[in-house]
Amino acid sequence: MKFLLQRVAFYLFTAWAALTINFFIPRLIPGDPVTSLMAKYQGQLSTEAIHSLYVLFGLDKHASLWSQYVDYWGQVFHGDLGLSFTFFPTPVSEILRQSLPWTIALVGITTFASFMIGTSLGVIAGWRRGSLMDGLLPVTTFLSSIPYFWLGLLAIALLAGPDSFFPSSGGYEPGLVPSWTSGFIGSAVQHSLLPAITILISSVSGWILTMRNMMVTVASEDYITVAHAKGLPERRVMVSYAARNALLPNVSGFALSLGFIVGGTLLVEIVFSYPGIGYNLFQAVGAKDYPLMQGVFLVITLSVLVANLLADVAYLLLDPRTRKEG
Amino acid sequence: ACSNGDGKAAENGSGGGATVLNIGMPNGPQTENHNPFLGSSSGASLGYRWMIFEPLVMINGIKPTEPGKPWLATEWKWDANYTKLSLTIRDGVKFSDGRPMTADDVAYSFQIRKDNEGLNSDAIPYGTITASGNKVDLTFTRSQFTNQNKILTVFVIPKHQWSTIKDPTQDTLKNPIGTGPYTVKSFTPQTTTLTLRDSYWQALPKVKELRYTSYNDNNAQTTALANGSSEWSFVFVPNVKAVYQDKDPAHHKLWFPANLGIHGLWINTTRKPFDNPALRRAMNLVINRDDIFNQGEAGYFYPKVESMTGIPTPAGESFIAPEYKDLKHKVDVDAAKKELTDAGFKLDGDTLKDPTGKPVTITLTDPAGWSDYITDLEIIKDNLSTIGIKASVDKANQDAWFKNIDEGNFDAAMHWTNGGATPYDIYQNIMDGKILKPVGKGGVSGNYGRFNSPEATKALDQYANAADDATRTSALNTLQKIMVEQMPIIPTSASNVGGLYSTKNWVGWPDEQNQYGPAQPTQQNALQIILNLKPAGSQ
Amino acid sequence: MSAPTSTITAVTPEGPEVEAAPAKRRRLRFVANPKAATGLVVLAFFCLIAIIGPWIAPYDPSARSSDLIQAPSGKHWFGTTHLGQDIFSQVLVGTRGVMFVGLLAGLVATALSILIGVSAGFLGGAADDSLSALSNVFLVIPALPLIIIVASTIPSAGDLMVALVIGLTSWAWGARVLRAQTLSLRRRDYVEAARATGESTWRIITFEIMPNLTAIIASGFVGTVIFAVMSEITLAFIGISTISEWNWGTILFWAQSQQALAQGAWWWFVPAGLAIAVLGTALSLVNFGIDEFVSPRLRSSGHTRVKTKDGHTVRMRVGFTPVLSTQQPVTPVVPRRAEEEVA
Amino acid sequence: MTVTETEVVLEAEGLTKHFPVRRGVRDLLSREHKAVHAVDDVRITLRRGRVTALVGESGSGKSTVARLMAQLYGRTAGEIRLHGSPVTVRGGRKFRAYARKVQMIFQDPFASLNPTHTVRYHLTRALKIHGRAGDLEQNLRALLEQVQLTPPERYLDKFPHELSGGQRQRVSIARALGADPEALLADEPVSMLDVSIRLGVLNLLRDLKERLNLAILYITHDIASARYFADETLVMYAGRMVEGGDSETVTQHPAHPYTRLLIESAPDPDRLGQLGTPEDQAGGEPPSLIAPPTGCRFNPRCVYAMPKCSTELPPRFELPTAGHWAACWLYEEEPAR
Amino acid sequence: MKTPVLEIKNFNVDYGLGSSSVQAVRDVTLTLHRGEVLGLAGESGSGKSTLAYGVTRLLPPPGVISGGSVVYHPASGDPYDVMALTDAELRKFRWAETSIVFQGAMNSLNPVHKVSTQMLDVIKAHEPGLSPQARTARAQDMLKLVGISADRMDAYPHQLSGGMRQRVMIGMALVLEPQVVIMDEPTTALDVVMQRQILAQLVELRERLGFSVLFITHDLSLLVEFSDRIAIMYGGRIVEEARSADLYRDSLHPYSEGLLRSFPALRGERRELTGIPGSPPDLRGMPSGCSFHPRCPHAFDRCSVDIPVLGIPTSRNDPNRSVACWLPGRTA
Ligand SMILES: Nc1ncnc2c1ncn2[C@@H]1O[C@H](COP(=O)(O)OP(=O)(O)OP(=O)(O)O)[C@@H](O)[C@H]1O
Ligand SMILES: Nc1ncnc2c1ncn2[C@@H]1O[C@H](COP(=O)(O)OP(=O)(O)OP(=O)(O)O)[C@@H](O)[C@H]1O
Ligand SMILES: [Mg+2]
Ligand SMILES: [Mg+2]
Ligand code: NI
Repeated sequence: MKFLLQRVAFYLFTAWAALTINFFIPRLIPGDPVTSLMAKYQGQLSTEAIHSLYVLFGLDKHASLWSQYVDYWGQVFHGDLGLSFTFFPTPVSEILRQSLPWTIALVGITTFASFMIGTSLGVIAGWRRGSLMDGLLPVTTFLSSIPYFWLGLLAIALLAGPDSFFPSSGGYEPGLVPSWTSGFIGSAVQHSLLPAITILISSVSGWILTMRNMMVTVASEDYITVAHAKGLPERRVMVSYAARNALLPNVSGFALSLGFIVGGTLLVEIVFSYPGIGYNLFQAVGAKDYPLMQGVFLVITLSVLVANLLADVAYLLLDPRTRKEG
Repeated sequence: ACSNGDGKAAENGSGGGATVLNIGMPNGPQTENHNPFLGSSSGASLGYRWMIFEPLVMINGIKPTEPGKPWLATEWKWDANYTKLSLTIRDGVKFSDGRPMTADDVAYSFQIRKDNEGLNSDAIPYGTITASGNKVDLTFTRSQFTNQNKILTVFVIPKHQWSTIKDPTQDTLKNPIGTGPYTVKSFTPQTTTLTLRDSYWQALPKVKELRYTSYNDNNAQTTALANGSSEWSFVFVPNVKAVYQDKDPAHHKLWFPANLGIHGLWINTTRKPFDNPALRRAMNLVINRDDIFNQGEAGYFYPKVESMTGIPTPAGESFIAPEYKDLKHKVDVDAAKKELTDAGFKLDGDTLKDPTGKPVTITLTDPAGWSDYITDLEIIKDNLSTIGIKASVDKANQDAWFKNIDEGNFDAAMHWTNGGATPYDIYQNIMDGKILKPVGKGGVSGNYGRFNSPEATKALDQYANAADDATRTSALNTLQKIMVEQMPIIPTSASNVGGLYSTKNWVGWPDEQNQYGPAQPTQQNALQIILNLKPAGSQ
Repeated sequence: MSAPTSTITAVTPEGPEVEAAPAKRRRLRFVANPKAATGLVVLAFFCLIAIIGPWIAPYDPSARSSDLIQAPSGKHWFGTTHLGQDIFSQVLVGTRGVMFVGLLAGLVATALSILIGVSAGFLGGAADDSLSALSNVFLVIPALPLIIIVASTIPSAGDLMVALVIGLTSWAWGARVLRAQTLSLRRRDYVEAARATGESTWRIITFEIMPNLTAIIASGFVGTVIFAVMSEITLAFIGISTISEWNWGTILFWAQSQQALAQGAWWWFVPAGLAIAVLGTALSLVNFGIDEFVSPRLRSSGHTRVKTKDGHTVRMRVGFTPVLSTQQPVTPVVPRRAEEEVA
Repeated sequence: MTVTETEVVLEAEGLTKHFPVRRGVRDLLSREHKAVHAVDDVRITLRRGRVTALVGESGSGKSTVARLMAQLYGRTAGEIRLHGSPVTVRGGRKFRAYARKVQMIFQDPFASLNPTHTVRYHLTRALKIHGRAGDLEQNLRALLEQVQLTPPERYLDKFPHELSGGQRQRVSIARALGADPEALLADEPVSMLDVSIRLGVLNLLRDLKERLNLAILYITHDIASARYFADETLVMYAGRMVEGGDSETVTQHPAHPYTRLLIESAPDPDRLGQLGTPEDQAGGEPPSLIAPPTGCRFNPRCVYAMPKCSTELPPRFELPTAGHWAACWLYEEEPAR
Repeated sequence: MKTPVLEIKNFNVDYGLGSSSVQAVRDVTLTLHRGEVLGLAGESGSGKSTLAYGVTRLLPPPGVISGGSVVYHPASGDPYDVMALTDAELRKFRWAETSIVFQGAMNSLNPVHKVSTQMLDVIKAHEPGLSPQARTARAQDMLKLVGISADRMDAYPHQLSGGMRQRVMIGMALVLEPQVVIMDEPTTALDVVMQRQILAQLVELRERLGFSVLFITHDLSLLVEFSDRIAIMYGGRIVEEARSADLYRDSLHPYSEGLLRSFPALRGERRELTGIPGSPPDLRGMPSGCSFHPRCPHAFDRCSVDIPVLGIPTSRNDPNRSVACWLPGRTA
């Protein structure tokens, strides 16, 4: 209980800090959305349009930073993230609502799968030291050292194409309207395969490695020897005694990695033209779209915090020692 | 050559049966926003706003001097000094909700721009707006000669819908109502589908459905074009021949004509020794526009500027002064050297020394991500070394670069100019003394090179406010003379209004032979093109 | 705040086992670790290229030539770009930027993590609380988006700037690990003993605690270098940081913006990517080496298979000790009640 | 044996240490301050040339007493007097001056030497800090010889892990001696050592006490070793002193029920094969120090407990043998008897 | 009549292989009889734990059993060699026939599972036929026997005190009523009061259940009091074996003698403590001959040449004792 309260205090603080950083960073960025827009249209937008854009975006009014900050908090509490500039006047919240499911579906599921697969392989590698699994480690390390985007582009060049099963871009067939129909879901799954495999390949080795190391560490604990001494079936010793304990430290690592769902795989979304939130951030940064940038950052931070909270709860459930009432 | 296993285009069937046109833009996921006024709307970004909202007059973007084609206005008349416009509105035009379009709607379309600064993107100084019968009369506080096309191409919106909208600048117009032949059928962030109306004031186009797909980036768009899932787009494709055309030489076409806007190397004319026009002229003489066109612009994207006056051709052909008709850019190192020696520069081995004896060096900057400009700069850097100028290419942060350009803190940079119906926009953007600000002060919206020429300013003023064509012509000739002799910027390429398209399913696209409009899907002329398309097999 | 035990258990020196060998041998043993040795050799190779790359590059990496988009040949080992630039030279020259940013960012982040982590762990109390909160915040804020945003705010993001940005935003993990470790070291008897002897606080930190953190610091450093290299390349690739100076990310940026793969110019795209992967692998190997050095249990080297006398191979595993000589494996031993002594 | 009075070097009076328990957010609302009552009202006198043993089960607060006396912990209450004058130091030069007089040897010789430094470093620092570097090499040798690590050259440049447990403990002792202290606080100096090595270290300490006339506080949980090694023995239970006196008397004629239990429980080879619960064996476990029992802290486990025991704190009662005392109500009338 | 239950013969254990290996247990022959407590003493590193783990084949990786046999005599059926068992047989043998109690109970109990789970685990693995209720009842009975009330069944290890945990371990070791219980320093982490409580309980349980105990400790005084017979290990070998009383009163090996003289006695007159000079041997560089000779006050030439064999001392002619020492009257 006390543990949880401490965590909650930590979350509140972090949320505050992140939101504050979130507020200030875009404001420190030189340049503004209008010039970025000019750049985008390189000449197809005449200089006369600049003024009308400033007016349109409401950038012609100047408020003090402090009052902006106060307003910002007011907005945050109302769930109002402002209007995006890139997609003016679409509310940021709508853009996020539109892209978030894609990211969560693709990267979330992949990260989870990567964690599960990596952890399982790590359990085996750590349990059977020197086995084939263990010998594959350097290979997976090499794979994980390849930058995501490079792997992704290579995958597109080699695997995707007009005659291939793998589409090279997008989240679903153009022309389909998102709905819960088998056609759409099938298309979405098909489009997510290549990016998912890319993420999987480059992230799974990390999990294998940490889990293997934890397994090795745990395997030399006395209670493992005792479990063997008890004559328990090997599987039970491996799963319920060794893996169960080795998993604990990885839970928080997993939570942290959820933070990278949005951040770390932004490139995959860019490379595969995936309509997710990472791509939004990329766009927002390019277009100096502060409201969108803030919104994405907010979502990222909050999701990391939520993931952490979940991990804490999971930890609490998995590790009875933390449950101890102070 | 027509192997296309992809399901997307296949549903079009081959020959005769095509009903769908797939249009693509590399603009990333869109949000549902059909507000035609906002450049940020998906309608504008993908270009389908022109399928819904129609202009009063259709003006050919690559031939701005040709008289426009009557569209929603059947007649239009300017007074002599272009401060007054009378429009006659077409009868029998119906909005997609069935209500007829009236002069009231047209007046309202102007009024809404007048009332909302944010929507008046061309900053037109509207005076009075009156509607009576099928006539609409407009007055302006200044001469609108240079803006005439902008005013005539204003699109018309239904008053009955827009008058109920609280803030037209902040409405995403989920249900757009226009006079165009298409209405929005469905929207997804990736794809917007438009479907044909059952009635239209002209003959209905053959294309039953338009699918506008937004790809995340140029690569994705290019891939889609190459494999045929995208049939029309406007995108930069490096090595376009290998990557796009060769994939289906019979059908993969592109046409990128110039319009009246240019790209060039802007030079800070306040910095020594670049304040010396002779040096700028010499630089101009060594720049290899072929390399820029072929290597930097993939051989098609921004067409070469041929005329020394900087006026792109053929769009601006008619404006070029007689004495400059044949004055074309070409690389001539010897002439450049002569120009320099005449001006007191000395070529000392590999190094050019200015009259004071200092070596001439120059930093060429552009934002890091703009790979075509950067490529251009690399080429220019190379070219300049032939006359001993030591150039270096600085790839800057985009925001910092903007600020520096705006405040005049740069040696030279690739940048564009405004474009418009006449070369006036180009020249005004380059040399207008009215927007001149000292180095270090920003907000200039043009004349980044701080070119100070009262003569040019005067000529610009004359051109914009003249009451007769003769004055205009002479003013424009003066401007051309200044351009050729002083070279405030070194033009390299023309702006483009082009497109890549596939003739596999649809034919009737504009091209070199049939220049009825620019081939860019996001231009107003796109509607004209759609109206002109026929299924490929039908020929 | 309970720090995650993962890294801590993984790196906690296992007292007697580490202490079992003399210090000099210990250092050698690190190098003798095959993983670490491989990693170090590759790393040294890259460092060498970083130093001499610009001199041995056959061409000026920016110089144009008439060989546009040429496939690898004797003249251009890695082919050429759309401007006829030599990609091999670009890779060679680009190594310096990559190594510079990686190492500098690693240094900055490591220095910060030491400063913050060790102080937090050693000082305890309010200082600890606020410093840990700070590093937790930095830990929770995803680094890459932060770096992208920060990098795009900086007017002239040269290599130095990029290195600083990456360094300044990626110290948190190291700080957290160091804090946890310092916390455990602070309670060690030898630290108390040094205090009882009369050592001053700064001496305790620098001479008693820090030397015992070297392995963790080194491992954190290597980890940050990997991260920094990846981030730098990513930034260059998406065109946010400068591309004035050649590095592998810049090459990839050009390759991508010219759609090298679509053009079939794989040689433009592949070498830089492979170089990154190899460098990353080398750094990871060094890190494994450190991990195994610190926590010998992780060492998978040595004999994991044993040959018994009758020719079988038996795998060493926990819980089932191999028996090398099985005398009469099948026949049960005859009870020897006869022999039993009468007492 | 009689307790001969020699000069008092270090004494502690009313020494108390409460470790605050980290308070949860919820506890902020309650006004009560929770704390571990690790040491309460302890009186210890260390005399020149004498060894005072402090025995007690694990967690009874022995180490805390040592650390308090070495001024490594701030104390909650009480007074520490060095040569009769009260001292309180927290770091800085004053702490060094104090450390010069009072040195501590840590329980675990494997943990109390920094694995990254050589013996030379450890000893040099000790000498330098206390300004005794002088002829460094000479002094280093002298130190090592004092702890019988001879020849000194063989050990000077060794790392701790290259030494055996006994040798390490000797280096720790040498380091403590480097300050040339008057009082040595030895916190279980041999508990981590092997049986065969223990004796050597203890004999060394005894030898040093005699040669250098040191005052030594010998902390242990092995009451038998206190009998052999210490002149005086104090017994601690749950943070409080329960009995004290001449070692032989305390071990042979324990007065406090807890001391008796302790002695009964100690393995005794002479009780061959009759292992079983001593008849007056008290059950139960040591009390929580956060909420220690009122009155005598041993009362919940004590077979002789009287109602008074759980309400009133027993003072020290003098016992017939000189210098022997016990804090137990059983001995209230003892003097009268 | 003493019948053997576990016969260890010529047992050898190596750590590592090839040149870098160390031989931690050398040629140990030892017999545990039914119902007795056999003490195994010796200083740290002498190989006591290695022997205990080796007998059950639980040595952690670099350890290999390089020779010898461990013959187990089940209550009914033919004796068999534990070293020759297959994995499955070994699993069956473990705990049901021979269980182990380790030094640190906290580390022996899986921190994430309830005490009951860990207890039921064993029963389930070895007696799968038993109904869940019967299992629980069995576990509860056993815990009651070691003085843990049934309501603590569902506690997690960290919720129990050190003594309770150790008792849980002992209870768990006995739950299948094995013939042999090996205890490796089961009480060193506890203080003397708790130690005595637990040992007393163990004695009581042994009387009731009749198992044999191999009790390992370095505390000789404890062993003398607690066990029936004592074996002393030094440098990986057994150097002396005798009944407790005999060993205490009349030890034959100089090392045993030294050990006994290292413990201060709490009661009785103050004995002189001489201890053992020198330091324990390094397994990598074992002295030749009798490995104790460098520290032995009585060593003579032969000691540094020949390895003495464990045998019945000639001077005592007591078949219940054996010693490995070249001194006159000892090894033949
Ligand atoms: N820094 C501390 N913070 C909180 N509690 C402490 C601290 N140090 C010791 N304690 C508590 O004070 C009590 C006494 O501890 P101390 O270490 O003095 O016992 P000890 O008698 O030396 O035990 P041992 O024989 O195991 O060394 C214990 O309950 C311990 O948990
Ligand atoms: N994994 C290992 N690798 C090499 N040598 C080892 C290993 N484990 C133990 N040894 C060595 O084997 C010898 C016997 O160790 P063991 O643990 O059996 O001793 P012990 O008698 O149980 O000591 P203690 O009383 O300290 O528990 C020791 O010298 C030890 O150094
Ligand atoms: Mg202690
Ligand atoms: Mg042991
Ligand atoms: Ni915590």
